[in-house]
Amino acid sequence: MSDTEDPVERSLFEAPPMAEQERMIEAILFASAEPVTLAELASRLPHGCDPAEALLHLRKRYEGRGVNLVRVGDAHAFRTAPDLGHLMRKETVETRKLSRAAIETLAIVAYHQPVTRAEIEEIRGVAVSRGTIDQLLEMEWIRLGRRRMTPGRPVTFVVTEQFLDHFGLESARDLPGLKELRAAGLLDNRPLPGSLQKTDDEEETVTGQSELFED
Amino acid sequence: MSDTEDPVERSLFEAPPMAEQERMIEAILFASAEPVTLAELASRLPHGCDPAEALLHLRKRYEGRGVNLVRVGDAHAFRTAPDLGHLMRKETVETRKLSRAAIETLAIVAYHQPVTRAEIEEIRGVAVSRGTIDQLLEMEWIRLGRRRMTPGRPVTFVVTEQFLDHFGLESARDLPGLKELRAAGLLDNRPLPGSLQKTDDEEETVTGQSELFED
Amino acid sequence: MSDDDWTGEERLSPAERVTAEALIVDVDGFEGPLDLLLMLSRTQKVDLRRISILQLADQYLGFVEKARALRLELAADYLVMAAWLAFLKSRLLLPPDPTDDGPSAEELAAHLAFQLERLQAMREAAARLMARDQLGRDFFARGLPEDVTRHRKVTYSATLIDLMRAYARIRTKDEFRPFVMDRDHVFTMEQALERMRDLIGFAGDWSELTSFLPDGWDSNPMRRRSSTAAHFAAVLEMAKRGQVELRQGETFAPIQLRRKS
Repeated sequence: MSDTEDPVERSLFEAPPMAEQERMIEAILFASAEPVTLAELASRLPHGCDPAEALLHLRKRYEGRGVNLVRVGDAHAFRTAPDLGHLMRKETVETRKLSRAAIETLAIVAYHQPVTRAEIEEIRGVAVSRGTIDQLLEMEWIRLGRRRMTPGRPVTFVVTEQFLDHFGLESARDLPGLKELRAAGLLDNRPLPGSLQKTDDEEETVTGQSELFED
Repeated sequence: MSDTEDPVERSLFEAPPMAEQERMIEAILFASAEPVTLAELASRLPHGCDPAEALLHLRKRYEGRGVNLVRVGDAHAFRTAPDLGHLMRKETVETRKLSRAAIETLAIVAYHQPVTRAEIEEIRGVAVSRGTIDQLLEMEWIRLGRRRMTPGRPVTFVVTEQFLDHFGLESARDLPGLKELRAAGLLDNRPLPGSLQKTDDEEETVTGQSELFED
Repeated sequence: MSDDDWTGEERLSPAERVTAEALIVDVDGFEGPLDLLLMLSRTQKVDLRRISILQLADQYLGFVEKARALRLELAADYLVMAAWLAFLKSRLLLPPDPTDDGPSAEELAAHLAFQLERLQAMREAAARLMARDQLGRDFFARGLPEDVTRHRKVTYSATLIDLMRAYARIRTKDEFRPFVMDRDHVFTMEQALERMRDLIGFAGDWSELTSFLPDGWDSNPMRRRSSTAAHFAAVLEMAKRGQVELRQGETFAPIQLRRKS
């Protein structure tokens, strides 16, 4: 690598001025794919250079800059200043509305957990697509619970801590029942007076699920 | 491009001081091997920053250093000083050797852009092989430009930002000898007298090379 | 290649000999007739703008002759150029024909000179371009780029209210289902699906949907309707899954199905 091994050449060529040595090291460290050791620097610089001293100057020059000269083991490299690390992350935030299928599925899991896919479909009265379940799993709002001890041992779904966090709930049991939903005016389709009894029954079913909650 | 359009927002968030903006840009450009556009910089800096001005300061700061701030089209990048290339033998990447046909085709695209294949062939007096164009496209030194609004709507070729980056050009206007060639009429598309393609070509002569440069 | 072909060589200048050899040794090395013309034009040792097209035409035709004598195969475009140059040469030598309204011989010659000059200019531009400092050879990009990590954060706008509304919607829908209280006379699609799943294994041939209805569900009209509807929905679902094939001769004709092989 070095072309100045020869003692005759050594005396013939004087080492470049320190400012120039600094420039050279700056370029080498910049272009190198790995941190560069002092020995490697010495071998790549013209004969008579003092890379250790040039490094000191260079380090000082980059103090407080957007990039710093850092030591990595016994090698040297440029690195982004630690306080600017956030600039290296590009965050794009997208807000999407959860689809109706997803929110309904999520609601059923929350109120009926642990619940199987077949049960979700029965309650919704429509098939639940794999994609909907996957989306909720990926968002970490639902997760797999214990397998149901029935033939076929179907998997069950339960809501997660993240779900509770997101919706500001202590536990899924805190979800209001139907009666409360109605009292809060969340049920626009008020049932006929005659069927009120029925509603309570259903609510029973809901609260009845609570024994099955996994906590 | 700028995110400081809104006077209300401008007053709400104060931009970091210029020295800090400079540091941030320094960090972003150092971290990237590819040139970063002004728009990209603006989107990554805090609200209210003026990357164009910060770049001016930064460019000055790196003048004469081992690493320089260079402009490539709309983008900016740090590159090692050309006079220090000999120190970087280790980093040198062997580029595929281009054929004479490829080099000439590249030059014709650069100086005559946007240029159709037929025009390249007319200038070289020989058919351009598919492979030559493909090779240049693959290297991302040329790309497709707008279709020419002449019968058949032929595709045109223009050089890319990678081309400018590779040859250290700020823009296609900085191609060596461009002005002289234009003054000498050597970039004109002069048709063979009495030839049938006269009308199309005349139209091209009118629009001319310089106006069609895409920048 | 006989020795005779080389005897004339003594009369050529060194430059001409070089081009002659270039032609003879490597006629394929020329990138077309224009390239050959450019090469030949250099032997005139004048600025391309003052080149004698007449002389150039002679040189070109001479070379084509020579190539023929050497039985070198020249591509068609070289011969087309030769023919065109022969035509141009005759036009340049003859007095202009006043009845000809096409371009003059001088215009054609000037155009050829322009083409040569332009090609030459592009060659020089290409050489200057390649002589520039190049990225990765003379100057370098950051060797250790720190990749920007891209986080795409997707937030969903679902609120607790949305969740509760959704649940309420589902539950109240149940409340209004007229058959809920009358399960005795309702055959559900799930039940039908389960039955069909077992039965379809035997239905290799087309058979009518009604033949699959369960015993005891055909007397009461309500039960018949319910089981028919449930089974119809079930086979539609199975057809969707690709388990059965359905057909119907015409509107209101019996629906037939068979297992899909």
